[in-house]
Amino acid sequence: MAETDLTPVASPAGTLAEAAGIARPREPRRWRSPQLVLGLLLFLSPLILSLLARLLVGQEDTEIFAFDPKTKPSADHLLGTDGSGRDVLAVMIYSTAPTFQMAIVAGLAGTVVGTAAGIVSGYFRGPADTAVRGISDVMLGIPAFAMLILVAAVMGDLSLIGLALVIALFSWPLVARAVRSQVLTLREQPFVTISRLSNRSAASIMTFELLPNLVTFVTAMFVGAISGALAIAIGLQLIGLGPIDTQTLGLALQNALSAGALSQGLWWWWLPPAALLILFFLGLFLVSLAVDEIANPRLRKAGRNG
Amino acid sequence: MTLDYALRRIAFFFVVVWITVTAMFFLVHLAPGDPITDQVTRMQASGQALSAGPELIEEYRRQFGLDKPLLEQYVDYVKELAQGNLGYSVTNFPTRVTTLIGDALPWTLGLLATAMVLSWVVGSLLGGLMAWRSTPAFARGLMSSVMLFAAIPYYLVALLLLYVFAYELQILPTGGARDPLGTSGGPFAAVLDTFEHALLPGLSIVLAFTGFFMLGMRSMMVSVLGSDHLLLAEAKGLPERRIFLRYAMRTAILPQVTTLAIYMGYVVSGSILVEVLFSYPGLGKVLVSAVDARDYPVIQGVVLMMVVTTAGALLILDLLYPLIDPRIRYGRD
Amino acid sequence: MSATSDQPLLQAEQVTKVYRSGLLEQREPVTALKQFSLEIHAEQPRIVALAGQSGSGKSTAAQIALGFVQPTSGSIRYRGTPLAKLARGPRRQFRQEVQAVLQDPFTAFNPVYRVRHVFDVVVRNFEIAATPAEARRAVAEAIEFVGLDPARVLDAYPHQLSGGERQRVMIARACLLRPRVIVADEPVSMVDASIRAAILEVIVNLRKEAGISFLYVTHDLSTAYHIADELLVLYEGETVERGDARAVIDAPTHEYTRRLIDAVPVPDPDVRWAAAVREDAA
Amino acid sequence: MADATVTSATGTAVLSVDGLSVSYPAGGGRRTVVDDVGFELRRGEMLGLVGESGSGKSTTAMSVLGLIKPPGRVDSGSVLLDGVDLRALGGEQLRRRRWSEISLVPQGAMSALNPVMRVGAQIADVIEVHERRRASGRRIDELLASVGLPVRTARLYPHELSGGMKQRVCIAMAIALNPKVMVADEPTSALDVIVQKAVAETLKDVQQRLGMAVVIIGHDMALQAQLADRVGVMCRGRLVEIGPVRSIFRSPAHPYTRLLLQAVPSLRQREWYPAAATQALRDEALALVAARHPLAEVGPDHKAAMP
Amino acid sequence: GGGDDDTSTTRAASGGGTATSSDSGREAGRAETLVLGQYRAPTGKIGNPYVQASDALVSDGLHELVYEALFYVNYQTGRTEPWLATGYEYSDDNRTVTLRLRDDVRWADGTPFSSRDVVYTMEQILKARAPFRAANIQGAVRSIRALSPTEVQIDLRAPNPRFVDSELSSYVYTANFIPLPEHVFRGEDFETFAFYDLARGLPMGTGPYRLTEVTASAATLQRDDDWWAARAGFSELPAPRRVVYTSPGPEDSAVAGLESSQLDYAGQSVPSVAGFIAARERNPKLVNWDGDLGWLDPCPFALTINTTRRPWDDAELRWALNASLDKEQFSRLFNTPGEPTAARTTFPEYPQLSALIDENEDLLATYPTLDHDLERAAQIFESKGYRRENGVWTKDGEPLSLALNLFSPAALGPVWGDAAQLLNQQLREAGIAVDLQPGDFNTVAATRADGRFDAQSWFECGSVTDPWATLNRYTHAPGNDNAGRWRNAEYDRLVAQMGELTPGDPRIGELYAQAMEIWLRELPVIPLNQRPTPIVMNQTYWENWPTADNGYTQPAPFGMNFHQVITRLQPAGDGQ
Ligand SMILES: Nc1ncnc2c1ncn2[C@@H]1O[C@H](COP(=O)(O)OP(=O)(O)OP(=O)(O)O)[C@@H](O)[C@H]1O
Ligand SMILES: Nc1ncnc2c1ncn2[C@@H]1O[C@H](COP(=O)(O)OP(=O)(O)OP(=O)(O)O)[C@@H](O)[C@H]1O
Ligand SMILES: [Mg+2]
Ligand SMILES: [Mg+2]
Repeated sequence: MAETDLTPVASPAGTLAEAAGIARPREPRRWRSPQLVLGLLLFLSPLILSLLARLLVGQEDTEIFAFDPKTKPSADHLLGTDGSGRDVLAVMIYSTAPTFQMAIVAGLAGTVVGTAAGIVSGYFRGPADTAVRGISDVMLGIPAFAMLILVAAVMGDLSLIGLALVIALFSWPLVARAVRSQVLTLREQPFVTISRLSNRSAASIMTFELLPNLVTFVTAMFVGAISGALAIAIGLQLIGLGPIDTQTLGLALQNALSAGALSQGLWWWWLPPAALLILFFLGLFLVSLAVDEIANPRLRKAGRNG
Repeated sequence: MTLDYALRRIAFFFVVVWITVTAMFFLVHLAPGDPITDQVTRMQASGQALSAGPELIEEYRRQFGLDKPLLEQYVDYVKELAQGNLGYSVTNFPTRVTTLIGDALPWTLGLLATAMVLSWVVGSLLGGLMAWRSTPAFARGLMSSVMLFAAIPYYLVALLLLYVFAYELQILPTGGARDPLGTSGGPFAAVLDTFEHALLPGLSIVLAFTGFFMLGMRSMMVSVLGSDHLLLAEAKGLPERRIFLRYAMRTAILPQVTTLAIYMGYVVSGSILVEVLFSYPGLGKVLVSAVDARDYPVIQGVVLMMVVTTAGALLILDLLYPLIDPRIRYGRD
Repeated sequence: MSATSDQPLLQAEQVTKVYRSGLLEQREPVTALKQFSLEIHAEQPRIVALAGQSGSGKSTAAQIALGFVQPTSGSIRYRGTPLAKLARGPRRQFRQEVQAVLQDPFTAFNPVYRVRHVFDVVVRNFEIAATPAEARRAVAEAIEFVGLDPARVLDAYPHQLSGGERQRVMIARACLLRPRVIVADEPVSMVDASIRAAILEVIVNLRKEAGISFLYVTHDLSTAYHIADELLVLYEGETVERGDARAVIDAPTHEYTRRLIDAVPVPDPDVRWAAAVREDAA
Repeated sequence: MADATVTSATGTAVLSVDGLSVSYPAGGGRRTVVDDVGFELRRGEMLGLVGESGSGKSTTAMSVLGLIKPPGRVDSGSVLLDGVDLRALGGEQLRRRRWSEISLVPQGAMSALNPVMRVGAQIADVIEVHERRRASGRRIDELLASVGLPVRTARLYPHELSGGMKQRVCIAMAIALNPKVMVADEPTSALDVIVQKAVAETLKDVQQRLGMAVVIIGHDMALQAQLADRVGVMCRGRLVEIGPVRSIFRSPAHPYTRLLLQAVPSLRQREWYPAAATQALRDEALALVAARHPLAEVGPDHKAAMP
Repeated sequence: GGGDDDTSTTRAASGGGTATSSDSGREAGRAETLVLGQYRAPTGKIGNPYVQASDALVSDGLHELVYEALFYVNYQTGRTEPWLATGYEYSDDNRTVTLRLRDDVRWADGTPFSSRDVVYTMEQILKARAPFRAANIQGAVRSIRALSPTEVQIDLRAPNPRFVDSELSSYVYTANFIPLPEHVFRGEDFETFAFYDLARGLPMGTGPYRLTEVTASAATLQRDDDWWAARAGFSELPAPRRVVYTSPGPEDSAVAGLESSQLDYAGQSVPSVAGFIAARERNPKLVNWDGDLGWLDPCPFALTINTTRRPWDDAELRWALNASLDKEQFSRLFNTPGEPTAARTTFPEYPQLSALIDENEDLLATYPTLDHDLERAAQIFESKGYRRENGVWTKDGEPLSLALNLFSPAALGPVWGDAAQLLNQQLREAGIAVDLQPGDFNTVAATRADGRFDAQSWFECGSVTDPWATLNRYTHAPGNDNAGRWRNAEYDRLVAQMGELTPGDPRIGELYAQAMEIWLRELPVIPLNQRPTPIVMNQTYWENWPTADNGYTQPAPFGMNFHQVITRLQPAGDGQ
C-alpha cells in the first residue's frame, strides 16, 4: 500500500472480512514460494540430470541384449538390467527427455490454443463464443480417455509428438472454457473500457491488456495441462497404445509390467520409472499449488495461518 | 428454473450424444482395417488356408451392413440407436452389445461408484477440516500427505498397492472380481470374497480421489473462510462446530456437488485403467478388448454408454442444482 | 478539429434502451432508459448532472453517450452524424472529443503496467504531439493540472497510488486528449470526502479554463448542487425533472425529486432529517 | 490514558476500550493500524466513529468483538464490557458473551448473511445457541416486524432480499438477544440515499426502544450528525477527537475534524469551499496526528489529541 | 495317415435317453477340481461353434471338453487318431471319402449320436452364407450323405487326400468340424442359434463335461458320469469332477496363480518362459514341456519380404538381409536360455518335420539360414553397388531403406515390442535404414493384405506333421496367405504335385527337397524363431501331464487337444 501518500487508500467496499485479516486484492505477488522451488526442483532436476548423464552413458546401453538380462542392481548397473538386457538406468536417462517433450508439447499446444480461443470467445462473445462454449460443453460430456484410446488405436503408429497433439486436441476446450470465464470478468473491468476509449484495436486489447492479466492463471492451467497430458499419455502407454519407437518412461513401465516384472520380483525394472513418474507428478502438483496460491492469494493465507 | 430452460438443457444433452456418436462413427469407420478382414486374417494366421476368404469377407460385410455407403450405414446406425438397439458384437456374434454392457456395467458401477462416493465424503470432510483454522497442525500435516495422492495418477498408486499387497505380502488377490472357484460358506463368504477383490482397485481410486476432492474442498473452503458471513457467524458466538458445519461446510460443499456429479459421470470411463490393471470385468475391459479386436459395435456401444453417463450426470446436475443451491435460479455458466 | 458550429457536439434524441435477457436465462426485459434527450454544444461548455437512485438508468445514459451501448430506439449523434454511422476518421475524432472518467479508480488501471502505460497508449493512438519530447511535456502538463507530481506518478504502479490520486490521473488522461466532453460516471463516489472536493474542483476548473463540458453522473445531490449547471433527475429510466441545478433542488417539482432531496442527511445535529420518508425501495 | 480508567469507574460506561493497538504485517515488520485507541460507550447512547477509509474504524470494532484474525494482532489494550475484560476471557466464555451481550451489524450486509440458509434460520441460530432452546416462529416474526420487515421474510434466502432488507435482517438479528452493546459498522453506506435514511431511522428507533448502547461507524459526517449522541474521529489509526455531537460540529478542535466537516457538501450552504484550503488543513492535520498527542480535554466531555 | 483303427468297443446298453446329472449334489473340492487358465475371459454366451470364430467360450474352453472331434491329431506321433469315428476310406481318385462312425456314442441328453448328426451339421455348413469356423469345408465339399447310421459318404470338389486330416480332425488352433446334435438344432436357424441355455443343458455335446456356470471371471464344467466313452469302456472317466476355466489375467497374475497353485494349467502364451522359471522357484511342482523349454508353437516367427518391391525383389538382397540378422538373439528374446530355437525353416520342428529337415541337411549347408554374417551381407550390398555412408548403405544418394511393419506391444504382448526393437537394432547395425511401422493386429493384417510393406513379421502356421501345408503357403493356390507375393512356377508345380499324394507317401520327401531348394535359394520369407511357448502345468493337484518325456500327446491348449489330456490326468498322490 502507498507509503507516504496524502490520502489513505480508499477501499471500495472495505468489507468486514478484509478488516479481519483477509488479503487485500493488490498485494505484490510472490513467486518465490518454497513450494514452487521444491516443485520445480522435483520436476526439472531429473530432466537436467538425465541430459547431463547422456554424456556419460551411451545410448547403446539401452539396446536389447546390451547386457545380461535381469541382473540385480550392482556397481556395474546401478539399477540393474531389464528383461531384455537393457541397463535400467540408461533407459531412464534416455526416456526422461522424450517423456518431457511429449508432456510439454501436449500441455503447450492445449494451453496456447485454449487460451487464444478463450480470449477471443470471451472478449467478442457472439458466434466465436457460441462455438467455443458449444465445443467445450460437448467435450465436457465426452469421456476423453475412452475417446483417446479409440483415437490412438485407430491412428495406429502415432509419433510421440503426434500423441501429444492428439491429447491436446482433447484438452484445449477445457482451457478455453476456463480462460473464457476469466476474460468475461476481465473484459468488464474499467481498464478495458479505458483502452477502448483510447481507440485501441480489439487485437491489441486482447494481447496487451487482457493477456498479461491472465499470465498466472494461464500458467496454472499450463502446469495442470502438462500433468494431465502426462497422466493420459502414460495411461495410454500402459495399455500398449502410443509410440514404441521412442523411449519413454511410460513405455519402460509398460514393458516391465507386461513382461511380468511384478510377479518375478524384478522391482528394479518397474519401480524406478514408476518412482520417477511419481516424482514428476508430485513436482508438478507442488508447482501448480504454488501457482494457484499466487493466482489466488487467499489460498496462501489459509495455508499458513495456524 | 423454467421449463424452457430444462427443455433446452435436455436438448443440449442429446446434441452432445449425437455429436459424439457421429464423431465416433466416422472415426471408427474411416480407420484402416475392419473387423471382418481382421477375423479372416486371424484365421489365416492360425493356419487355415481359407479358399473362400474374399467371399467370406464379402458375406460378412454384407451381414454387418459394412458394404453399404458410409452415409447410409451412419443413418442406419443412428436409427437403430434411437430405438435403443446397439447392434451385435462382431467378434461375439450373435451376442448383443447391450448384453455385453449389461454384464460388465454392474461391476464397474459397483466398484467405482462406491469408491467415488466414499472418496467424496471423506475428501470433502478432510478438505474442509484442512482449511479450517482450528484444525491442529499435526492433523493438517497428515492431511497434506493424503492430498499428495491427488497428484499421482491412480494407476501408479494402484501399481504400488498391487505390488505390496498382492505380490509381496500376498494377502489380497492380484486381480479379478471373484474367486473363480467360487466360495463355500454361504452368502457372507461370497460377499467377503467380492469385497476382497474390490479392495485394492477400490482403494487406489479412493486414495487418488480423496486427495482430489480434498483439494477442491480446501480451496472452496478457503474462499468461504474469507467471506463475511463466517465472521458474522463467529461474532454471533456460535460454537466452532456449528460454524464449521452449518456455515462453512454447507456453503463450500455446493460446488463440490458439481465436481462429484462430473466425476460420477467419468466413473465409467475412468475405470478403464483400473480394470485393466486388476483384470476387473467391467466396461473398461470390454472397451479395451473391443478396441483390440476392432469390434465397432461394441466400441461404439461402450463409448456411447460412457458419454451418456458423463453428459447425463451433468444434465441431472444442471436440472437439480437449482434445487440444491438456493442462489441459483436459472442455469450455470 | 473542425467543428460545424450549427450542429450540437453530442445530441441524444428520445433515446430508449431496453435490456433483454440472455440465451438460457429468461428474465423480464428491463427498460433502463426511456425517451432520454440531451444536447451538448461545443461552444457552451456546461456541467450537466445526471442524478437518480441506483438502477435509474444513469450509467446506461452515460454508456450510450460514449457509444458503448446501442440505443434500442432514438438516436445519438456526434456533430450531426449518428454514432453507428461514423466513418473511421470521424470515429477517432469522436473518441478524442468525447472522453470518460469512470467510477472506480481502482480497476481503471491495468494492474500489470505502470501508470505511464495509460498515457503511452493515448500518445500512440492519437496525434497528441509531433515529437516524443512534446508528448512528454503534454503529459506532464496534464498531470500537473490535476495537482499531481508527474515524476512520482508516472513510474508508480497503480496500487501505489491512493484512490484520489488515481482518479485524478484518470482525469489527466482524459484532459491530455483535449476533449470537448467528458462523461464522468460517479467520479467521486469511491473516494473519501476530503478528496472529493479536490477532484470536483478540477472538474469545475476544466470547464472554466479548458472549456470542457461534463456529463456528471451522480447519486449525490449535494455535489450536483454545487458544481452542475444543469440537472436531470432520472427515475426508473424516465427523466422526471430537468433544469438549472440549483433551481431544481431549491424548488423541486416532482415528488420523487423531493424525496430524494429529503433523504440527504444534513451535516448539522440541530437540523433534523425531514420526518416522513415513505420508503418503497427498502 | 489515565483519565479513561477514571471515567470507567464512574459506572455509566457499558463498554470501555483502553490503549487498544492492532497491527498487521507490512513490508518486513508490522504496521500499527489501530494505535492506542481508548474510548467509552455509555449506557443507552449512540457513539459515532468517523474517519476516512483505512483509518482503522472497522479494525477497532473487530478488536472489540475479539475478531481480529492472524496475521492481524491486538498488541495491547483492554476491552471492558460491563467491567469484564473481554480480551482476558477464554474462548468459550468469550463465545457465550458474544451476541448475547455485544452484537454486530456488519459492514458488508450484502455478503454477511449465509447464502444457503434461510434468513429466519440464521436468526433462530443465535437464539438456539445462546438460550439453548428452539426459537419460536413468532419470536422471529416479531423481530423482523420490529425492523419493519414483512413476516414472510423469514422464509427467504439472502439473495432474494434487497440491500436495505438485508441490512434490516442484520439489525433484527443483532437485537435478537437484547444485548447491552451493538456495533454497527457502516450499516448504510452501500445503500441508496432514500433507503439509507429509512434504515438509519430504523436503527435509531430500535436503539431508543431497547435502550441499547450502539457504536455506529461511518464516514459520512452528515449521517453522524443525524444519528450519534457523541462522535469519535479517527485518523491513521488514532482517535483524534471525541465529544458530544453538537460540540464536535460547532467547535471542532482538531484540524482533521475540521477537514472532515468542510468536506461535506450541504444543500443548505450556497458556498463551496476552496480545495486549496482543504489541502492546507490536511497537511496540518496529518502532522498533528503524526505527533501522537494524547487526548486532552478541550471542552465539556470533549477531548482532542492536541498539544 | 489314418487308417481303419477300429477300436473295439463294448456298447453300453443302458441310457435310453435320460442322462443322470453328472454328480450327486456334493460340490467338488479343490483336489477334485482342475483349474485352467484361459487367455481370454468368456464374453459372449454362445455355444454354437459355427457362428463365431473367436468367442472365448467356444475356442478356448467349451469345445475341448463338451464337444468331441471325429479324429484327434497327435503332433508327436504324426497320426490322426479316431474318436467319434472309427476310420475312413478314400476313393482311388481321392474325391470321395467314406467315414465310419462309432455306434455307441450318445449326446449328453442320452440321444444316440449317428450319421444323421454329422450329415446335418455338414449340410448346414454347406448351406451357410458364411460359416466362420468351417469355411474350408464349404470350399472343399460338394455333398454329403448318410449310407447308414454309422456310415457317411462325402463327395469332394477336387482330389484332396488331406481332407480328413485338415478338416475333420483337430488340426490346428481351431477344430474345423464339430458335429452338433441335429435333434436340438432342428427348427433353429443354424447360423444364428446361440445354442446356449444352461437350464436346458445347452450347449450340449458328446464330451465328458457339461457347462454348468459362466460368470465374468470363470466358466465351470461338471463331469458327466454317464459319459458314453466310460460306459462303453472306450475311455476311463476323467478324474477331475469339476473343471474351471479362468482368466488368469496378465502375465503377473498368471505367475502368481501358478505360484500359489490356484492354477493347474496356464493355458496359451501366458506366462512367458521367464515367468515360468520365476514361478517354479517358488513352486517346484510346476513343469513345462521340456525342462525350461516351452513347447514349440505350431506357427514359427518369420519375416515376410514383399518380393514385388524394389530392391527387395532381388533374392540376393534378401539373403543379405538374412545374414544381417542374429537369430540367436531372438532365441534369447523368447526366453529360452541355453536352448537355441532359431528357426532353420518356417516349419515347426515337431518330430516328423524335424526329421525331414534333418534328412535334407545338405540343403541348409548350401543355404545357411542360421548364419549371422555381416561381412557376407556387406559383400552382397557392395556387389549391388551400395556404399556405406554414415553407417547406412547408399546407392545413388538413396539410403537402403526397409519399411518394416510389425506388431506393437499392444497387439500381441510385450515381447513383440522387444522383437520390433531387436529387428530395428540389428538391421540398423547392418546398415539398413529401417522405417519401423508398428501397428495393432488389425493394422498389420490390413497392411499385409495390401502388401504395403517391405518386410513384415508374421507367423508361418501350416504343417504340423506333413510338409505340404507350409510349402503351400508360398504358392499361388487360391485363398493363400502369400503376402510376399513371391511367384515361382516350378515351385508351384512341385507343391501341387505333392498335394495329390497321400500323407506318408514316400515321394513326398523327394518333392520336399526339390521345392525347398527353390524356396531357400529365393528365400521369400526369412525364418526367425520357433517360439517355444511355456505351457505350464502344475503337479500339485494333478499329475501325468504331457511333457517331452511323457509325450503321449502335445500339451497344446487349442485344437481341442485338451480332451486328450484330461482323460489321462491323475490326482496327485500328495496333493492338497
Ligand atoms: N488483513 C489486513 N492485512 C493488512 N492490513 C489490514 C488488514 N485489514 C485492515 N488492514 C489495514 O488496517 C487499516 C485500517 O483498516 P480498517 O478496515 O479498520 O479501516 P476502516 O476505517 O474501517 O476503513 P473503511 O472505511 O474502508 O471501512 C487500513 O490501512 C488497512 O489497510
Ligand atoms: N447489460 C445489462 N443487461 C441487462 N440489464 C442491464 C444492463 N445494464 C443495466 N441494466 C439494467 O438497467 C437498469 C439501469 O441500470 P444503470 O446501470 O443504468 O443504472 P444506474 O442509474 O447507473 O444505477 P447505479 O446508481 O446503481 O449505478 C437497471 O435495472 C439495470 O439492472
Ligand atoms: Mg451506474
Ligand atoms: Mg471499515
